[in-house]
Amino acid sequence: MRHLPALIIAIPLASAWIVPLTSLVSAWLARLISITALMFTTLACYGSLKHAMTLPGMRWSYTFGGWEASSHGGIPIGIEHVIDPVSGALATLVAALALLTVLYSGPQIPLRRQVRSGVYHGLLLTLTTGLLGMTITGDLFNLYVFLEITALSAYALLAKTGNRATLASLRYILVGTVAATFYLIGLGHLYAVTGTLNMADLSVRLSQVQDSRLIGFALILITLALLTKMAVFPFHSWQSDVYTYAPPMVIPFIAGTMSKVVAYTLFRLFYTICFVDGSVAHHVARQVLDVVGVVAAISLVAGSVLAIAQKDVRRMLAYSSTSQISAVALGLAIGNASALIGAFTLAANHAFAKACLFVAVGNFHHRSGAQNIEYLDRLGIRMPLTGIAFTIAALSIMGLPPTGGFFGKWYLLSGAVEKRAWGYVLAIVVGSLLSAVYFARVIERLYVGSFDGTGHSPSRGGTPRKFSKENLPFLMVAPMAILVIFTILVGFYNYDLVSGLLQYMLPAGVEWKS
Amino acid sequence: MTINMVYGHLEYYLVAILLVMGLYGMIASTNLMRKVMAMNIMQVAVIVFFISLASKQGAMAPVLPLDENHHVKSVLAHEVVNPLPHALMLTAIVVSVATTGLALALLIRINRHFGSLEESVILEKMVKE
Amino acid sequence: MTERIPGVLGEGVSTRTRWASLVLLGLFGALMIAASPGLPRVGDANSVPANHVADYYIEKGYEQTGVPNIVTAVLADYRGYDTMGETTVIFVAGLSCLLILGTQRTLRRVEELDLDSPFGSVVLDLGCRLLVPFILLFALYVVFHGHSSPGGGFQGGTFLAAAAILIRLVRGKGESWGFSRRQALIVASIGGSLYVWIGIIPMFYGKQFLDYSGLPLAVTDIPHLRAYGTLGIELGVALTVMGVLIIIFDCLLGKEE
Amino acid sequence: MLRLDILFIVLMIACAWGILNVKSHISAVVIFGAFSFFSCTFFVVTGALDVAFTEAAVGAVITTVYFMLAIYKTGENVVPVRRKVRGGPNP
Repeated sequence: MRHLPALIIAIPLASAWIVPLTSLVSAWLARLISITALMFTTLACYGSLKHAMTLPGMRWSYTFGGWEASSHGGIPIGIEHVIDPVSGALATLVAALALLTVLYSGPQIPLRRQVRSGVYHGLLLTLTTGLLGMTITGDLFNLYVFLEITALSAYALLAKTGNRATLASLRYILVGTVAATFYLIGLGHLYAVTGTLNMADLSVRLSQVQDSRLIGFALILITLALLTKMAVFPFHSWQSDVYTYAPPMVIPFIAGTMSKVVAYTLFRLFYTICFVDGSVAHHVARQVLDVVGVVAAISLVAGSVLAIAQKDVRRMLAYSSTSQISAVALGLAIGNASALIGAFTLAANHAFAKACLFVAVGNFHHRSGAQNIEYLDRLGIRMPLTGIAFTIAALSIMGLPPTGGFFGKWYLLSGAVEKRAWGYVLAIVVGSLLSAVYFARVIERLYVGSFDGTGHSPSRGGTPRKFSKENLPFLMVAPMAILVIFTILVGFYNYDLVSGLLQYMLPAGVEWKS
Repeated sequence: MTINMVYGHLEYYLVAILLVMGLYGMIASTNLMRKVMAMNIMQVAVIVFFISLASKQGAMAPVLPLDENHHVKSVLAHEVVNPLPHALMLTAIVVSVATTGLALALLIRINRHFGSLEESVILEKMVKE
Repeated sequence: MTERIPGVLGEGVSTRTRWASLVLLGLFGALMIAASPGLPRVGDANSVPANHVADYYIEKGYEQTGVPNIVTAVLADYRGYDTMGETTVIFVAGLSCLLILGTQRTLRRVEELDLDSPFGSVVLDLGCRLLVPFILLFALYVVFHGHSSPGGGFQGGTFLAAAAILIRLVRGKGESWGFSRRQALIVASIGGSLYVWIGIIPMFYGKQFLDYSGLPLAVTDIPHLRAYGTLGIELGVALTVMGVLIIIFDCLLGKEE
Repeated sequence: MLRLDILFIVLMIACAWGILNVKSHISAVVIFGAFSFFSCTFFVVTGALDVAFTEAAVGAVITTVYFMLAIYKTGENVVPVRRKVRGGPNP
């Protein structure tokens, strides 16, 4: 019980090391180990969240190696894990989605290619480890290490399908490495003026630093790096190719969780490290955050506009992701209670809904070979379950009540209105309307279809195969159903979510009155 | 900025130049292999930055010496260079070799499919497909 | 359509984008130089980073961890969790190469490297025979003596891999020296598992994760115990690095499937 | 007063310029080895022995070998003249 925060990392990591090994013996065993490990990881995340909520201050710190790391007057010589309501909830979400992904990829990874399947599962486990570590670590350099674990696993998994995917993945490597390097330089500057890497200690010591130019430079670099990893508009160009050519079984997980974890890092960088009242760092960080707000507002609209122009469903979803994660970033930038709660709700909703959309698209593709929107003709009628799942998730991203997306956007809007930032209000409204446009186009295709079906040259999108029944493996439908249910639950139990969890996530100094 | 100031921060300026060269190489070279090399230059620049940060004038390397009875001597903090950035940069070096290995594997795969690493050639092939 | 960003799959790089990128990068460099007066002077012994955490490591490092090489103490003990992540990064790189450049046949059969004309000649062959034992010996020395001199798991593992790579380069096809990719994968996995389990075992004895003083060894002196723990993880790291570097080498040189 | 560390960084910059501008890939890799070597000597001068050791083993040996292998496998050595990087940041 005492060791739950360490087990969050130790379980998936220990199994990641042995899964490729066991796959030399039996691929079946390897899959069993991964599923079991992720199940226990999810439980550990949930358990530590529950326990952290009962602690005073709702902050559970776990130090590694018995070296003190927290900042209560001492010197942070070690590394710590910090479980608070945000990180605990996000970790639970990541672990749960990873579990669903392993289940979902089951029917699509042929067991007879046993080593390949073992390597795949090992990489999936390290990817999960990296994301979990980024979420709960309390040390900036440790965060870099986990960032690299995540990134390297993602590069490899995304290149799995070969050919164009490798090219997209290479671009991702180049862009991602520049981002990681920027992060490291920014971190170096912060270290140079504070002498510490522990976040809590850094917050204390940074508030005494007077050099605004240096802090500004460091913050700009780290923010640039994080925005690139989140694929916000001017830095988004790696994402679309990667999502389009990636193997369909990992893309729901990566699209659903990676940008949220990075967004949470951005949140911590500003709200728990820099925002100490009256310090120079606070002032500088506020200015940087205002710029982030403007960029996010532009990106919110631009992502939607780019999404409308796409023919390939997955590319459209990639641009939609850019738009949605910008909404989250915008919420962080506005920074009052409603906007932050809106950002958290949107992030949770987007994690479930976007994962669900990619699963649904993967299922369409699995059954019919279709990827372009124009080949989706009437698939919703022939594959009713997948069609319904796609529709509900799409409605949720568009922000129609009673889904979680609606409440998220509502909170976000009221936050912007409270702040009297009318430009942001406009951006949110326009972005939502545009998202309705591009999703409506797909949904129309799914259910009404174009009746001629001529005029398309059969290209790489693939001509649809003939079939009449849905007839998908159970393991490909069940994760989709679970994701849809969660998407709906985020909407229905929104009030409980806010009063039971989200309001504790707010940083000190931001009060929530309902 | 006095001369003294510049002299004390010269390493950082040179690191900035090295970093910009790496970034420029990544953007401007049209060959994917060369881009990966430029990426390595950039990563080494960061390592040089951290190591400059850790150095101390006239201090010894962070390996504690033995006295005549073969016991480890205890030292004062200012006599030894800062070991923390060294430990961090060991990690960064390993990360950079891992990234390079992965990138080269991708390059070979790309070369198998497209037959070249020149961007213009690859682009032509992609349009033809 | 593929979206284009300058230089990464643009249609060549036009002069204009080249100048634009130069201007942007120049701005970046100028910003970095403008921010640099706030950094401590190079070689300043009284700078902020030298006097907060680092001085603690230098003054207390040996008596707490029993390791005279302070970098090793920081790397493997105080920040051992980071190093675990770093070992994972290396392992991920090895797995990635396996995933990207084919796995199935190569892990089943005897190695088939695509090195038709190795650099081998009689002189090289003799030189290689002469060198390899010393490289291996030196590698082991580096691993086990990393406590009190520069060196440690990473460097030692790299030398172990370098010995194998040297043999492959000189003797070429088929001479994988009884160390195939499959065995390399096994060695790498064992090394990493060793690391993780050295971390996990202390939890059964009421200590934190990676707290080497909780290892069930017959040593009562805590710094000594920690030094043994450090040695154990260095060994794990060396095995992993060796295995993975060989895997990457073989994957890069492997036959097309 | 000659400061060795500055000298080595300047040499590194020269090598970096070479890597980006030289025509053949193999020459670039050889210069890359020299670049790694100079970074090693820089680390030694500043007292970072462990880092220098690692960089020598990993950067100068393993990375260089990997690059050589990649060039061997892709069979791409000489970069066509037109694609030479012009107007590089000349230190």
